[in-house]
Amino acid sequence: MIELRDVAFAYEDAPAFTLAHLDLDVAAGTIMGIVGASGSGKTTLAKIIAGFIPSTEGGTYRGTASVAGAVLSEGTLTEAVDVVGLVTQNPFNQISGARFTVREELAFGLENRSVERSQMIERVDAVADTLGLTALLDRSPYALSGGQMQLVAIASMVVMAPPVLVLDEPTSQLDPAGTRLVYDVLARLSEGGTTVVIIEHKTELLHEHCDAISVLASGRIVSTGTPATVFADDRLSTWGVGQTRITQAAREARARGLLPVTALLPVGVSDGAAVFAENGAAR
Amino acid sequence: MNDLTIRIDGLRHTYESGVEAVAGVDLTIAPGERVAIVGQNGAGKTTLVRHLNGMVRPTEGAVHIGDWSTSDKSIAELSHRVGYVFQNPDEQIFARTVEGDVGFGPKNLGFEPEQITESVMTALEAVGLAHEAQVHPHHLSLSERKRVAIAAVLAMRTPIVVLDEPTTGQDEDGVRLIASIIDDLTARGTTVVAITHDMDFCVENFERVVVMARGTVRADGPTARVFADQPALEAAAVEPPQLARLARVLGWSEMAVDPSGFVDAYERRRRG
Amino acid sequence: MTTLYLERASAVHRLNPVTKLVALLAIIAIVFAVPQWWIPLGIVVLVVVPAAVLARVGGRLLRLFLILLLPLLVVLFIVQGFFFPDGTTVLWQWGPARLTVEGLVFSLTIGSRLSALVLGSLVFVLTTHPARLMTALTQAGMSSKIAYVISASLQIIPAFQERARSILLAQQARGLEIAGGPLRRARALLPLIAPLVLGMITDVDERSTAMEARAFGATPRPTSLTVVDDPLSERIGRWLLAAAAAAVIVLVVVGVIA
Amino acid sequence: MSGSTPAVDANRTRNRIFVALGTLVIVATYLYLILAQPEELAEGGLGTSALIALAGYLIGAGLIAAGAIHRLPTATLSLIPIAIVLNIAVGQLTAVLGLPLYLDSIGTVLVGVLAGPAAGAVTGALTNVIWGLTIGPIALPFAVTAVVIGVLAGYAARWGMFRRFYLAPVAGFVTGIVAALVSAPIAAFIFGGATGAGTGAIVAAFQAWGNSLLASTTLQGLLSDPLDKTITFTIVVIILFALPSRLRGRFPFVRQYNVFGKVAPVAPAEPAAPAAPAAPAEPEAPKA
Repeated sequence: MIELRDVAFAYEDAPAFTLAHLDLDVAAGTIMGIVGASGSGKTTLAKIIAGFIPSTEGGTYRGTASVAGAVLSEGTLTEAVDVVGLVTQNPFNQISGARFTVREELAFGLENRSVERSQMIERVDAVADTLGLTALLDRSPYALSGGQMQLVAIASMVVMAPPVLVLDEPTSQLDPAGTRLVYDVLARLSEGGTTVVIIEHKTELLHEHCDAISVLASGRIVSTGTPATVFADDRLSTWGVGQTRITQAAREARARGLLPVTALLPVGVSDGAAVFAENGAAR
Repeated sequence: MNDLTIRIDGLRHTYESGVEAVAGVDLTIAPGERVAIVGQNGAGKTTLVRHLNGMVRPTEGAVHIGDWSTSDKSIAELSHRVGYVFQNPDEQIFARTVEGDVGFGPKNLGFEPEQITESVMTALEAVGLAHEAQVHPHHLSLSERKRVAIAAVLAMRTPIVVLDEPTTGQDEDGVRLIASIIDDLTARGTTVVAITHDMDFCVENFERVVVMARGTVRADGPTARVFADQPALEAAAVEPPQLARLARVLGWSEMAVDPSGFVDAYERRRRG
Repeated sequence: MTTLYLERASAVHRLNPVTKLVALLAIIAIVFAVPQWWIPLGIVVLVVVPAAVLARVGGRLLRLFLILLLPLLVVLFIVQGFFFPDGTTVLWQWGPARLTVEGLVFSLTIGSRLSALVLGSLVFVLTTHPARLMTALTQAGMSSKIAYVISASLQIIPAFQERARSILLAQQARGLEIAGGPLRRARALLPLIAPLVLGMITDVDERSTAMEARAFGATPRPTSLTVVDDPLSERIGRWLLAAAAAAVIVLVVVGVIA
Repeated sequence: MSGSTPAVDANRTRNRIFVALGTLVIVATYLYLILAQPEELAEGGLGTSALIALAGYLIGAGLIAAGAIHRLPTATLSLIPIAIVLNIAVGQLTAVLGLPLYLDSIGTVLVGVLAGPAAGAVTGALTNVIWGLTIGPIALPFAVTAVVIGVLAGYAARWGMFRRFYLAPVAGFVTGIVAALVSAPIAAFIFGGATGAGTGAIVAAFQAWGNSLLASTTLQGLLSDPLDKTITFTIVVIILFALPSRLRGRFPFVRQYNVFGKVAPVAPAEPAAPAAPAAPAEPEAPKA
């Protein structure tokens, strides 16, 4: 679905390339997690996949990024936006301000795509329902808390039902309950065929929900694979990516001879429980 | 060690909108203690800690910082005793250089010029930005600007430091750096109060945890004990740290604070 | 929301905003075309005030009149009543101040026109929710870009105030003393304004990305979730109002009304 | 900036005509009012000058704003609301503090300098609309002045007046003179010289010295506007010089006309050849 081939980008007047020699493949209908230290180029990558670079950003761009077979840099931004939805970092900046209620805010993108009114009402109600926003529909979007705004920002993109959805740290302002809600929605979208790319620091959640993980370090993809392999990689810390506490514990247990070296390092609670229980931790 | 005890007595705060954000809190924090405050969005955490330097005033009850009541001191006066790091660094950064911005607080507190230079450089070294002292703060990334904001408070050398969500937006190295800053503060005898959603960070860096829900304290005590109190955590919708959840699934009664502690417990169990 | 709009259930509120706007423009055109001072005053008394009462915003209109308009009218009568350059019929004189008949008539003309202009606009603003106004104007063909700028400005005001408050707190927490003499307060200005402007400009990039991600400006003819009713009677009414205003102007220009 | 709006180009000619026509209407209105006015006033009434001042200026400002807004990319559009709020916030603060200035066009000038005359014009016009919706419609007739200030700020930036710290106040002074001339007929024929207590007193004094109404409001404007705009432009140049250069450079207008002086372009170092593909450290395993 998403194909990046030898992509490189340097911002105007920047002394170095932010991204270089970048290859990335995301299969249709899967959830891909992108991890990496701050400054590794994650946000730039998100903008390339969504078609905003090079079209709205001056600088040096090379390589080809294609989504659903179309090369983004050859089409207009409008064409790209029809295929890829982008949720940016700060929820406050994603409220358009063009509309006075959450309901209209959610419909804003649909209006710009000339969707028929009856269909709009239906889609707005549905997305509000899945993200638990129904009670807020008649409130002003600016009267919401940071967490609620973040849910509205995500909903305003989900309602447009793009075939590809890119989210840049979508849960930074959410508490655990809100975060779970977002991941549930993403899982459901992916079941329905949407391709999801998510940039996130929360290793445990990515492990639980993603089909694949790519690690970005200094503007390059240094590792791609299933969450279980990537998050158990020895080099994770050198890339500035956090291991879960369970992985750390298992690693230590292994070093102390308490777990067999052949056992795969666990990342989350359920695989952790399986590994430790199998080796005699129960009771 | 400083000698300023934080005393919160029967505190209530109702906003003009009618929302009662803090609904009766009693809390004493001893000098040099490090306390994490956790809870869902909207539990009243920020409103509570904003009382500590007078940004929010009690509707009912009182907050004392040592012998001062926060009700009759200005925020600027209280800033001699309480430093406060905001969630959003862009709400305070204004100077054209990182150094100038970090020096703003010490200057306001009346430090001598050489004292300012010294405390600014020490603070910048602590947050790993000494080499960026002459850079425009807006040429830095958001996570670096957040560290500038932390340095700006460190440079004030207040006996009490409040941190509102210090780890959001920080990567692995950033979180580790913040943990080491908290260690330095404790070594200096500073009282540290932090709000956090990151339970792993909380459990590894704070000896005491206060769990809040709906403006009240639902649990308060040593970290390991609080995170073993399943009913209180559930009532406050707080998700325990990962190792605590694992221990629970495995049916353990005790709780390990960090991976080594967990492996120790695992070893004991394996031996029988 | 920080506009003057007052939520009420009234026939004036229910009118299509475009109709109210056309009526307002017609009134303004008429009062500024006719030379007689009593015509604008008549329109205020017979049209504007009754509309305000009907819309149940009369009390607020009175208050705004006292705050906004009355001081201007007082200044107007002093300046032009006593210092009108072309005044010849002097009623009373004291030093350079000469109360003249011409000056009074001039003040009355300007004052009554100004009253019609300001009070008419106020009734329009008091009874028209900006969201509904923007929807109706976009429906009538106004660029959605103009609608965006107006709506966003109105909504950013509270967010801006909120941010200004946070910045004030953040700098006070760093020991900034804001009480005191004017010099001290002037010095406090930079740490307060700089983060405000800087932050807002930094946000622009992400804000426009978010707008374009939702296809803003992709089509000149977007649809609308909300629709403002525009019955035939109002459409006819608008044409009649426009025709009436045009007729009055023509009559003034050809000299029938003088 | 973005290639997302092909529909705009189709209306390019129409927009140009709007702007040109708007400018023409404003200039014609001003000239007519200066040349034709005195004799009419002598007849004792106001004649049609008030209607012409109001209609000519409003239609002119509206045409320019409508023609200009279509040329603006989304990035500029999302800057304008912030500038409008800045205008209103500082303007109100100045009024509350009772300073003898307006300082209500800081945002308009800021946008003009960063994004050009068209953006400045739109900011100015819509500021007065917002002002009307929030504080009261008194300022609405002065929309044309705000448009002129925004346009002139844009051209001042284009002609290099913001490359040196000391040139900006000069540009502000000149802008103030033009603003005073343009707004004088509104102050005279619509407000009768009574736009405020302080300004009213000054107008009265000029009239007592034997000046006509229009001459008096013009002189009053020349007393306050150039000073006000000099200060405004100075504040704006201080703000802009405090901005990091990278942020200023984000605006295409700034780059195109070297608004803040020439910046040597930097070419990024070529990226090195890709490292050998990293082999997975752990055996492949199904997702937990």
